[in-house]
Amino acid sequence: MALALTSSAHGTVVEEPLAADQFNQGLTLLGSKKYPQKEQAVRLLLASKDPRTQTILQMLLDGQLYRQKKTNAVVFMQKAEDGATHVAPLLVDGEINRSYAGLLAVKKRSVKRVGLNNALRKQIKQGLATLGLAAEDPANRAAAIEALIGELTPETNGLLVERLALETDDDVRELITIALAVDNLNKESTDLAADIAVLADSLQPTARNALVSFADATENPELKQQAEKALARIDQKVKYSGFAETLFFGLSLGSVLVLAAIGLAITFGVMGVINMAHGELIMLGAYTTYVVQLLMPNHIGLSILVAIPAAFIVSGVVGIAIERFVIRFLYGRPLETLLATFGLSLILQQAVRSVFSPLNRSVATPDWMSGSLMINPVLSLTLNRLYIVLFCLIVFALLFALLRYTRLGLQVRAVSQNRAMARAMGVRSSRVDALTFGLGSGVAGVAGVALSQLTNVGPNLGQAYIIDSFMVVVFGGVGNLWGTLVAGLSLGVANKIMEPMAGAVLAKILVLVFIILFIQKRPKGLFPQKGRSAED
Amino acid sequence: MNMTDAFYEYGRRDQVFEFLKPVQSPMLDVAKGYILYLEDISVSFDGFKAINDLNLYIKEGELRCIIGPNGAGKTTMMDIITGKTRPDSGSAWFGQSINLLNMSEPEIAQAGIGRKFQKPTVFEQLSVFSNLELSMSGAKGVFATLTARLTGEQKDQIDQVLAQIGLLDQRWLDAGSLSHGQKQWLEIGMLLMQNPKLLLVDEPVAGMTHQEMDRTGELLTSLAGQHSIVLVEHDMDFVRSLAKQVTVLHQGSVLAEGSMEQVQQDPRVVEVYLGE
Amino acid sequence: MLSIKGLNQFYGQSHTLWDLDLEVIEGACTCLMGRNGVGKTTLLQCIMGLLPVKSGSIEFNGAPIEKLISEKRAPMGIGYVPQGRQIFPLLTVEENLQVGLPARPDRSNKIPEFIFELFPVLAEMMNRRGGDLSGGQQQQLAIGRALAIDPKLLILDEPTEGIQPNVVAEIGDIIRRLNEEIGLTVLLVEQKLPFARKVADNFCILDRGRQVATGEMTALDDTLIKRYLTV
Amino acid sequence: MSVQSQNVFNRATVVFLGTLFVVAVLVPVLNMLVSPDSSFHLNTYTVTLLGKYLTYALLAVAVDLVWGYLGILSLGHGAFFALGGYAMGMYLMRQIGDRGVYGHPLLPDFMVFLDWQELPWYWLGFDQFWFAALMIVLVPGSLAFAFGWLAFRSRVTGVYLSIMTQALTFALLLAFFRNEMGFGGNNGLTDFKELLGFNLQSDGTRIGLFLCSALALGLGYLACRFIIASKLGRVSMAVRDAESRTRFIGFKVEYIKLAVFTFSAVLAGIAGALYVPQVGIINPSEFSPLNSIELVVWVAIGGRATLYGAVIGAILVNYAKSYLTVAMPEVWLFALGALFVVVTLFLPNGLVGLFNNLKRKQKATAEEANA
Amino acid sequence: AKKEDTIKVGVLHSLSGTMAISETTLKDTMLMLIEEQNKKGGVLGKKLEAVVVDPASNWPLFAEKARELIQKHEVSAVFGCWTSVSRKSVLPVFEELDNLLFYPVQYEGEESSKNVFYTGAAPNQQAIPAVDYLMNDLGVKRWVLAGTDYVYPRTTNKILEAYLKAKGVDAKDITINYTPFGHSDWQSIVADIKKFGSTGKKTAVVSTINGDANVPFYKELANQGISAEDIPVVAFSVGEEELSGIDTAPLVGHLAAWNYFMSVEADENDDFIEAWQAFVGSDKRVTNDPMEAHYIGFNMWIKAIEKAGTADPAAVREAMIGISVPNLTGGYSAMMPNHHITKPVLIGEIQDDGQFETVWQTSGLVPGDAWSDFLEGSKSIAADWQAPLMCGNYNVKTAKCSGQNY
Ligand SMILES: Nc1ncnc2c1ncn2[C@@H]1O[C@H](COP(=O)(O)OP(=O)(O)OP(=O)(O)O)[C@@H](O)[C@H]1O
Ligand SMILES: Nc1ncnc2c1ncn2[C@@H]1O[C@H](COP(=O)(O)OP(=O)(O)OP(=O)(O)O)[C@@H](O)[C@H]1O
Ligand SMILES: NC(N)=O
Ligand SMILES: [Mg+2]
Ligand SMILES: [Mg+2]
Repeated sequence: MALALTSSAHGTVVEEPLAADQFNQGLTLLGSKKYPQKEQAVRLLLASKDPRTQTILQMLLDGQLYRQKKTNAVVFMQKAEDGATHVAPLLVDGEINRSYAGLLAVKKRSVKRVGLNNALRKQIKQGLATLGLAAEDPANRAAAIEALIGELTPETNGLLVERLALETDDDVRELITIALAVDNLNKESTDLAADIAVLADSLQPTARNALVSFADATENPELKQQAEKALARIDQKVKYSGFAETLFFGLSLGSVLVLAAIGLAITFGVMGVINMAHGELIMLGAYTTYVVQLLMPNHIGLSILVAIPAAFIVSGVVGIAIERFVIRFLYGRPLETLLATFGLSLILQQAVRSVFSPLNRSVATPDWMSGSLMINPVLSLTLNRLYIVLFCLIVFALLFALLRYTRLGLQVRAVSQNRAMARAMGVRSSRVDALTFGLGSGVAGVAGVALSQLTNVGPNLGQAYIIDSFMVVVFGGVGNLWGTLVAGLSLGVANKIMEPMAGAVLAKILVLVFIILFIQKRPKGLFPQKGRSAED
Repeated sequence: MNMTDAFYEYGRRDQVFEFLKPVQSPMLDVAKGYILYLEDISVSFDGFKAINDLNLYIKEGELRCIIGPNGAGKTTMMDIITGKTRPDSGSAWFGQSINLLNMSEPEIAQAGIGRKFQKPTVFEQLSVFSNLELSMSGAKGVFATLTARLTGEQKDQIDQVLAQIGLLDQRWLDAGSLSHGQKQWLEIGMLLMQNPKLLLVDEPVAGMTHQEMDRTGELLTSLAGQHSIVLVEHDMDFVRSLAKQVTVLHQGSVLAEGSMEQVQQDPRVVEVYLGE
Repeated sequence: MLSIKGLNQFYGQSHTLWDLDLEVIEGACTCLMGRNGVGKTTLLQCIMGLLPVKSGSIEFNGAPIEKLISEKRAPMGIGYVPQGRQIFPLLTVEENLQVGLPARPDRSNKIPEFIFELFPVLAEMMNRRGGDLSGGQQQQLAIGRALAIDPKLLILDEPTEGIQPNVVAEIGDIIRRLNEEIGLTVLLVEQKLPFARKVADNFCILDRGRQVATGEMTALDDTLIKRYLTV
Repeated sequence: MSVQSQNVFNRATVVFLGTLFVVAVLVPVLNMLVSPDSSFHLNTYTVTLLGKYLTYALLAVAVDLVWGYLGILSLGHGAFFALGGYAMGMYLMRQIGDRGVYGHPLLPDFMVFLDWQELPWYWLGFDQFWFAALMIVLVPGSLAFAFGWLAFRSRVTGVYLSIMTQALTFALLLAFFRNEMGFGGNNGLTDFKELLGFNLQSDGTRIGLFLCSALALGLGYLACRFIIASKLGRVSMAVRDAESRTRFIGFKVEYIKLAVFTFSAVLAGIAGALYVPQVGIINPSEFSPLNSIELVVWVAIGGRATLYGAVIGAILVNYAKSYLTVAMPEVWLFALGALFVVVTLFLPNGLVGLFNNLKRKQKATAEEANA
Repeated sequence: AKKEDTIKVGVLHSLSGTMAISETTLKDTMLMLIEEQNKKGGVLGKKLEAVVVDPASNWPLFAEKARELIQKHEVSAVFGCWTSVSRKSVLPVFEELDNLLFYPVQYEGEESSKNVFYTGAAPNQQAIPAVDYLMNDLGVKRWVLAGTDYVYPRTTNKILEAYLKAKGVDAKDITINYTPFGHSDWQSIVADIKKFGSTGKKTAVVSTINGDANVPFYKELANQGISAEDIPVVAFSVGEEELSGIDTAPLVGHLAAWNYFMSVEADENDDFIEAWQAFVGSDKRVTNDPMEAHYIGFNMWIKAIEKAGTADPAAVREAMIGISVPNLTGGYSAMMPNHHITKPVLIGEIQDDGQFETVWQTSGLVPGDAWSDFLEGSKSIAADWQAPLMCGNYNVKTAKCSGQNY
């Protein structure tokens, strides 16, 4: 067994004690600094079949166990209000200490968490998985079985066969069948043709691997052919999944581009302000997410939802301030907005460095956004990306409606086309400007919330997106929201289609070259402003 | 010619390399007496037919007035002649030999078609003088303009035009600070400097007083003969005072043609355009 | 209704309007005349607040407005048809007409029907971009747009420029009708004498930024015309 | 716009060239003849710094030519600068010969290191100065020509053109980062030893480079003046103000733009070539779009469409950077950012505008006093 | 202060621009070390004075600032640089003006300058031991070498590739991937890694991904469901500081190889952490490997000054070799003749509190190798700054010293 090998490689292994002492000895060994001992400890705990084992291993996995450096005793640790560190014994009267009875103040660096390494973690998880075969939630059972596929021992094989008889959930049944089939193939036993047929319908990588090695190894030409046919069939399906995956990657990259650009499509596309501080407004949105999480550390799941309006307001207010104190004086001098906002972007970056430090800030991903939506074993859509695609579409739809169907939208466009005349028609241009700029900035902030889930929240966040944002807006056609959407999504997809062929860098270069050439054909972007006025 | 001569020819100081010379348009050929042929021209924008099977012929030296309701397609027609708009179908020839549809705007301009725009467009940040200087006929290549120096003669010519358009005092003013009417005059001046064979004049007297109108009229009449002129105007007094051949455009094609008197009588023209 | 006293205006260093006085009588149609470049458009832009004035007063219905920001003037009931049309080129005809609606005293957000009666072509072109219209169509749109805010005073800067004769006549009629039927006060800049004579009650002549003559239209005689309107 | 500007040697030009000349004479004198203990002594560090500013100034002049006079807001001029710099860098690399760390007679260190067996074809010839000099002009020039040929012919204008120039420099940035390209990847080219046989670390070479930069700036400035004062200059301004109208009076706008744009790119390339030996490194970050944007900012700070404004802007901003990064290393970006904002808000025509305003006011008061 | 009163120390770390994120901390570290030294009375009876400049992540500016520090401010040594390109940019300046640079970051090697002291790890002090660990202890058979496209990852990967092949790894079991700086969209690459790792052979990622690109990389790994038990990632550029900006939950179990972890149990380390947290006024701030490198470098410099009896760079340079000072992992680090130092190598697994759990460690100190033994071109090159060799680039075969600028 692999585990035994690794542990013995490290030297002295304590003699296996009698079952009664296994639990206690295991617990003691857990406090050791050395990994072979800890592995031994876990093995002992599992072997003891003690009811407390599961809880303790789970706590170990969750990092809730500490050891005192001096005594190597496994203890609880708790931080008091004043920052002082307290410890309590793990077992009180043989029961796991839930009340933290007997807390004792100690020096901060005198306790240390019981460390885990991957081998240990795997060992614990597999142990728990075996315990988890009978778990109540089918998803948990499925996870337990997946952890076992390809690694069946005669013992677990037996467990699975037992389980199959009891199992009611179809997905879990299927998994068990596959696990058993893989095991059979590896052993070259019994009814191989049936096993191959089972695996041919599965997209599990382990199933495919089993088939591959089987096809390589088998001497039976019939079975070999059968296995190869099954493989071809799997590969075909994998290929389609690959297409779908690439498309999804492209759309999700595209929606990030759209989100980053869409605020700019308003401030730059509609108002004509070359806003170099756009990226920093995105950055402020991301930092807002961080602050919101700081303020509600126990509600990370909710924090993102709170952060969206908060970021909109923060970036929007900053945007309005920028408009009121700077941009306002520059209407009619659009190129100079570039200059001033470039200055502002430097100031905002440095301000963030001063306030939040130059280091990146950590923004947590809420549970409901982590993980992925499994379509099949080779195609799963990551949830955070999926939400971001949806989010992008929602933001787009809202903005589009706002500009198209509201009075403010009409006034914004009127002011941007002929400020003096709009004023003469009674449009309060300064209010419209402030609101519009605030809107564009607010949307940038919202984009920041989305980006905080994907990338660094740091002072350089904005700079990474400003170039792309301008590119998307211009490629789509300035002043056309549809253009921004289509441009962003298509650039994303184009990038992702080329990436596997050319590599990430070359793909990006090719996309840029493509844009440059494309603009020759359509000098005003994908969706140009049409009509006479646009001509001269 | 022997080699040395050829070489000498090539290197002459007063000579430029062939490829540096401005592209000469094929000789304007007006042997048949017509300078402009528009045949079966149609153009539409987003499905809206602005010009519809238009046929129009302009004689050399003629002053032709084009009238017609707003939106009849007069300006669009000029756009087609000057290369700004490409028609969907039809042909447009300058003389017998120059196919306008194959040429770019500057080529057309250099071939000898000048235009005054309906909405006066001048180079707002250049002085009135420079506006005229740039419009002046002559070589317009990169190298030619880099080395061009104004001769005394050319300066006189500019002064003369300045006097003609009444902007002598404003010669060093930025054109952008001229009033609307002054810009109209400046555009006319730019047209004069260009000295084209065919002048397309879109509503030159809009925003002018009656007297200025008369002066413009005189100017145009004096130019006719040497030059061919196509004039678009809504001011009937002005058109009448020129007393020339009139074409009425309606919905993108010719509705009536003839002298002003004849056209005035046409009930269709009265209905769609002149009114009672 | 509109009363201007001692108005001075500068473009940078150059003094364009000099101690200018102008009285627009309520319910009447006043025509502002003068050669090219004497400052007519400049004066109208001062009234609309689009240019800053150096000194002098502008009163509308007794209230001083010279210090007011531009966008406050439309809601007071001043409609403006600028020289050069100034259509919003990328808005549709309909949207062009809607822009001013919030300035209407009744706050209605419907374009008044009579505008389409006056200019049927606008109804036809409802969904086209304003900038695509022909020059004359744009001019009609500009007038319609000014009327859409239901003004008490209508200011028109060379409204007939580039408009076909029958529509010019019609515009004349419309101005008269609005003037007579609903008592709309009109301030008009016009170069064409016949038209001016037809629609205006009063005239006011500018020369080099100064007001040089004013009176009833009937008093506009050849000497004045020769002196101030010919070149 | 006045008659003045039609004269190549207008007042501003004379003053500018005069000042440049004085600086060019004074700096070496103060460096070499004045004793190091004197407070008038300029150390070599400052000379090189000044030389660098001058190359930046030339670059700014090139930008001003296309932006101020032709109306093309190029957000990619840094690319031409960098290409000129790379051409020079390649020459300098080849000059290292077998003195590199791996001692390879032909290949630069980074190629040895990446296991390249032979010199890529595009490195051939760069051991000759004349060839490198030609490339310094040709490479940025041809790129500008090719790019302009495409863009101007299809009438890509305004922000579309600006963003395309940005895309161009961005694409080059990514490309030059790639080690496969054979230009040293992120590290770029460095560790130069000599130029035309002169040791790059010697003070004499430094002064020589400074003088070359001054000369290049003077000549570049004059050439731009010559263009601006010619009819071509006025056509450019016409294109800037009303491009399509220019066509209708018979100018082939695309050729005008192409010529001026290409010339400007060549100037930028020369500036880059002079920059590299003075700073001792050329690497892809010179292609960074933000660098190019900053260039435009220099011009705007100084005053657009004046040429000498561009020079003033470039020198001022870069001096401010040099000074502030030492004087207030933690907060200098606030100062620089604020400078940009304040200049835009209060000096619509840049520093030059401020200067002219003051002069005009002075004149006005003088006239009043006379009256 | 008058010149004679103080010994000036240049601090050349970016405080703005892309690298500020990493370098600002090192500037603060230097300020702390200098302050502490001054509390102890300075050195040779003189106080130390820090001259801080901001080269703003701009490589030519690094050279300019280096020159300014040396020529204008007359510093006795400079502590600075992070990226290799910034070091390459300043290198000629230090050699020309014969001053000293202490470079605290792990780097690609292939260099030994008379004027630079390399206190970070050379590849043999980080990469090779990490791969050994993966191969021997975790049984890794398939390798993804993922890096940012610049010289440090390229060199490291080249060395590793040669090393792996020498160990009998098949070429098709190695895949190498380069991405640009700040790469943020890792979807396709992570999907590829997943596929590469799904063949049943144990797979690991050796990451030389730099700086900002790491966060989106790890996030994508987690989201695509790749855990450290499936495909562990061992990184050479992710330390405590970087982790403090990442939501570490999904990273738990991934590895890093360094010469120091904040979690190391040693008294020097406890003192250092305490001093640092007091200095920056926050007990949340972490320490990391380059900080330790500066700690070592600074103490060596002080000791060398004392040994030389002067702060004059040339004299100190000579005194440096052989100096040995305590490092923070409970041992001593010594300056070797090739201007690199001896260090222990530690491998740690990321824990969810952003700290590393040391899971493996070299038994002794590993001396830094300036010229890799696994590269064709540099096998036969040696560096020795002692007489008689006095060369950073000595070809043992041809017995020639090349590429020197002094
Ligand atoms: N680019 C365009 N897009 C859409 N419609 C256009 C465009 N150009 C012209 N049109 C339409 O074509 C018609 C003809 O316009 P044109 O300007 O030629 O009229 P015109 O005869 O010059 O009128 P006017 O006398 O009022 O100047 C108009 O209805 C106009 O709306
Ligand atoms: N922006 C400006 N800057 C400087 N001067 C200007 C500006 N606009 C107009 N002017 C000058 O002010 C004077 C008055 O111009 P204005 O446009 O008011 O004339 P107008 O009476 O309306 O003429 P027209 O009948 O031609 O429209 C003109 O001489 C003009 O040159
Ligand atoms: N040396 C490095 N990590 O660039
Ligand atoms: Mg027309
Ligand atoms: Mg006017």
